[in-house]
Amino acid sequence: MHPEIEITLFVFLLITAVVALTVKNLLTAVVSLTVFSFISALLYIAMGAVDVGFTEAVIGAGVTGVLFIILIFKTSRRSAD
Amino acid sequence: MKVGNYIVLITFFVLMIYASLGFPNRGDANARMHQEKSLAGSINAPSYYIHYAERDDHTPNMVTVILADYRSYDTLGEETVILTAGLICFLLLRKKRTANDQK
Amino acid sequence: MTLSNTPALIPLIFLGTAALIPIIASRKNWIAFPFSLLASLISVFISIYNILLVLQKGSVRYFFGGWAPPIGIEYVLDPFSAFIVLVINSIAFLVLIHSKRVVENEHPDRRTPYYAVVMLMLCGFNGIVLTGDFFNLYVFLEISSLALYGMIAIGEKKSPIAAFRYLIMGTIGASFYLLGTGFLFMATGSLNMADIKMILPNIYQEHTVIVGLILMVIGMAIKMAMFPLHGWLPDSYTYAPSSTAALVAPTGTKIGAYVIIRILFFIFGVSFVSKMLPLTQVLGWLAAIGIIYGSIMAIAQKEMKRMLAYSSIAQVGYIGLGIGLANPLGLIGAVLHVMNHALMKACLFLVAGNFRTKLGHSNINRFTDSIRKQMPWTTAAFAVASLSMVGLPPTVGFFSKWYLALGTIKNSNWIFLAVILISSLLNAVYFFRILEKIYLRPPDAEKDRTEKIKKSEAYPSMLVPTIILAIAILVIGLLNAFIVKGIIQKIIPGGMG
Amino acid sequence: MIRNEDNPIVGLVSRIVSPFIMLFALYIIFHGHYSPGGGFQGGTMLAASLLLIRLAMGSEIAQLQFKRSWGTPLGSIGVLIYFATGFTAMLMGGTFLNYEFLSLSEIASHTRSIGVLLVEIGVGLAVMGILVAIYDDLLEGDPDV
Amino acid sequence: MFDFFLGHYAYWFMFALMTLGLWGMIFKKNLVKKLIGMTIFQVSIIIFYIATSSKWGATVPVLDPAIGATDTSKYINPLPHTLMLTAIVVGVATIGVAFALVISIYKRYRTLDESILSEKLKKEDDTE
Repeated sequence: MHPEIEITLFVFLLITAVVALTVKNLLTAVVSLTVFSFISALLYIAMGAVDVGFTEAVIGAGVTGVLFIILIFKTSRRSAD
Repeated sequence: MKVGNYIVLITFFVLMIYASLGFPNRGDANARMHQEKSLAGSINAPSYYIHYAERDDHTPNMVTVILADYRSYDTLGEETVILTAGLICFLLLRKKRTANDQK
Repeated sequence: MTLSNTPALIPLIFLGTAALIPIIASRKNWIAFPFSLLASLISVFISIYNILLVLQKGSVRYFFGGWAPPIGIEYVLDPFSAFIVLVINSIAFLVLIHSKRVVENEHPDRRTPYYAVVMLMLCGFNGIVLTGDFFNLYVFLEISSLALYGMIAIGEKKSPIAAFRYLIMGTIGASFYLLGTGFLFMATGSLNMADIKMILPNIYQEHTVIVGLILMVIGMAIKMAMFPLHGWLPDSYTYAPSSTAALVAPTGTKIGAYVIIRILFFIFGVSFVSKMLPLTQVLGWLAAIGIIYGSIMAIAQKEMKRMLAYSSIAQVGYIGLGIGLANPLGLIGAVLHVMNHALMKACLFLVAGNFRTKLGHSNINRFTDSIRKQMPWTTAAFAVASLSMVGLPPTVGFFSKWYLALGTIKNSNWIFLAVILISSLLNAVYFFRILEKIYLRPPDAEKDRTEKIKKSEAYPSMLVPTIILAIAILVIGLLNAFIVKGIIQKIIPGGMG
Repeated sequence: MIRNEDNPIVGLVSRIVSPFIMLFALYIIFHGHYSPGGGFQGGTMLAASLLLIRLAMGSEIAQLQFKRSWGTPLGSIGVLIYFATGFTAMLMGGTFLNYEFLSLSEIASHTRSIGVLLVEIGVGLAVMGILVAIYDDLLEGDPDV
Repeated sequence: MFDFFLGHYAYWFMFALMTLGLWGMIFKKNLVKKLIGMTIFQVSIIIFYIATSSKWGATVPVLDPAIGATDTSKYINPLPHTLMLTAIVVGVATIGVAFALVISIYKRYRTLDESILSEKLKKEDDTE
C-alpha cells in the first residue's frame, strides 16, 4: 500500500476512462481503454496483487485491445457521441 | 426516461458511498476477512490458505494453489466460460466451410 | 464411481458433453443431437435418484476436491435444489426432443455449436441451483448467461439487437451480484452460503451487509425479469429461434427466482428481510404491478411468441408475489408456480414452435378454425395449457394461484388477492381470444368445400413432447397435494411463519 | 481486414519475437507454482504470440502455423484435460478434483502439486485455443455479406 | 479523520469509476462505447476486490521462506486475487460474445448507433 502512487494511478485511471467514453473517434477511445487497462494492471501490482496485475496486463491490455481494434476495423470508426 | 436513468445512477452512487462508510479501513489487519476465525467460530478461509498452502501442495504461490486446488471447481467453471465464448463466436460468425478449404 | 458422487454429476455430465461435442461432431453435424439428448436423459435419471436420496436421507453436501466448506467449494443437495433441478432437467429433456426438427429447419449447419451451447446453458443452470458457494454461483451464472446470449442471437433478423440489449442488462445484473458478493465477503470473510448464514446474525445492522443484499437482489431481479427490470425479456423471447425460446422461457427466469428465494429466505432469514428491512414487501408490490402490466401488455400483442413473453413477465410476478408474502403458504405457492409455469410455458412455446414449422407463422390475427382441423393434437395441448394459465381446476395453474391466494388471506393483504383475481381475468382475455378463434367459430361450410383442409399434424418428434407436457399439466394438477406434502413442505426453512 | 503492407521489418521482427514469447509463456505456465503466473497468463501469452504472427503476416500465411479450424477443438481438449483430471480422481474413489486420489504409487505427498500442474496445462491450452478462435471468427464474420 | 480517508479513498475512486462505467453502459448510444463502459465497470469491481485484500506492511502472497507461514498478517489476503483472476477471464469472455453480437448487428443494419437502430427497427415493424 503506497497511497501516493495509488492516488496518482487512480487519477490517471479516471482521466483515461473519461477520455475513452467521450472521444468521438472510436480508435482513440480504444487506445485510451488499453491505457486504462494497463494503468489498472499497475494499480493491482501497487496493491500487491501480482498475479492479477500480470493477467490484466496480458489479457486486458493485450488481447482485449486487439479484439477491440478488429471490431472497429470490421465495423465503423466513428461514433456519434 | 433520461431523468429516470440519471436518478438511478445517482442513487447507485449514493448507495455505494453509504455502504463504504461501513467498510473497515483498508490495510487494517484486524478486518473481519483477514482474521483467523470468523464470527461464528468457523475457520476463516484466507488465513487457512496462508497457513497451509505450502504444506498441502508444496507450492509457494498461494494464488496458484487456491486457483487450482482449493477452489479449482471455480477455475473449471471459468474455463467453461471461455469455452462458451469461443463456441458462441463459432455459432454466430463462422462461415460454413466447403470441402475445398478443409483439404 | 460410487453413487456418492451423484450430487455433482449433473452439471459435470453437461459440461463433459459440451466439451466433447466440438471434437467428435466437428465433421458430422448430426452426432451432436443424440449425444446431447443422451446427456439430458441421464441427467433426468440422476435428478430422480437425487430427489429420492434427499427425501430419504435429508440434505447431502458434496465437497469438491475433498476440502470442507469454508475452504473449498461445496454442492448442497437439499429438497429445494433437488426439486428445481428435477423440474429443469425434465423440461429441458422434453424440449430437446422437440428441438431436433426445429434446429434442422432453422440452422442445419450450426447444429454442432448449437447443441454444445445448449449443454453449457444447462450446465450453468444446474450449477447455479446446486452450488453452496456465492462466487461459484457467479461463475455458473456467467456460463448460462453467455450461452443464452448466443442462443438468442441466432434467431430472426432482429435477434442480435435483442441479444445485445440482454447482454448489457445481464452484465449489469451479474456485476451487481458480484459486487454484492464482494460486500458480503468483506463483512463476513467467507463465501460459503452455510457459513455466511451462521455469521450473519451477528452483523445484521451493518451497512455493508444491507447494501450487499440489495445489490444481489437487484442483480438477480434483472435475471429474473422482475417488473421494472424486465426490459430485455420481450424482444429476446420473440426474436429468439423457437427452439431457444422454448428452452429458455420455462427455465431461465426461474433460476433468478430460485436464487432470490435462496438468498432471502435461506441465508438471510425471513425475519431480517421482511421485518428489519422491508425488502420482501417492496418485491411483492413490484411483482403485483408487474403482474398487471404483463397481462395488459400481453393482451395488446399480435404475435403469439411476444404475447407469451409478456405473459412470462406476469407469471414471474406471481413468483415474486409469493416471495413478497414471506409466509409458508406464499413460499409454497411460489415454488409450486416455478414448476407449473415451467410446464405451461414449455407447452405453449412448443405449440408456438409447431405452428411456426407447419403454418410458417404464429400471428394470432391469422389464426383460423382451420388450424383445429389441421393440427388437432397441437391445438388440444394449447387449450389445456391456456386453461391452466388462466387457472382453472384441475390444471396445475389453479393450485399455485390457490396457495398464493391462501397466503394473501393469511397476511390479510387484500390488494394482492385482488391482483391475483384480476390477472386471472386478464389471462382469460388473452387466451380465450385465441381459443375462440380456433374452436368457437362455427365451421364455414362453404370454405370447407372449396379448399379441403388436410390434416397435417407436426412431426411426431415435435408432437409427442407437446402432448406429454399437456398431460403432465393435468396429471400433476391432480397429484399436486402429493407434491406439496411430499416435497415442497420440506423446503420451507425454519423460522418462517 | 488489416492490409498487409508487405513491410519486411514487421514480419521479420514478429517472426523472431514470437518463438521467444511462446517460450516465455511455457515458462510461465510451468513455473506458476513458484512465481506469479499460471495457466491463464501463459495461455494468453501463447495466444498473443500466435496473434502476433496473424497480425503481422496476415491471416492466410498464419494458417501454416495454426489452422483456423484448430482453435475450438483445442479449447475443448483443454477443458477435457481439466475435466478428465477431476473425473479420474472421482473414478479412483475421491470427490471431483480431489487430486490426492490421482497417485498410483505411495508417493502421495506431491500428487496435489502434479494435479495442479495438469490443471494449469489444461487451462493454458483452452485459453490459447479459444482466444485464437475468437480472433479468427471475428475476422471471418464478414460484414459485407 | 485522515486515517479514515486513507482507508477509504480507494473505494471512493472505485465507486466514481463504477458510476462512470454504468453511465457509459446506459447513456452512450454507440454500441462499442457501451462495451467500453462495461469494461470500465468490470475493472472497477476488480479494483474493489483487490483493494479489500490489502494489509499494511504485508507482502505479496507468495510464500517467503524467510517469513514463514505462521503469521497471516505478513501476507496479503490471497483469496480475492484468485477470485479476480476468474473475473478477468469472465470479462474477456463477455467481451468476446459481445463482439460477435456487434458484428452480426452491423452485418444486418450497417450501423452501430442505438438511436438509428431503434428507428430502423420501428420501420421494419411497420412494414411487416
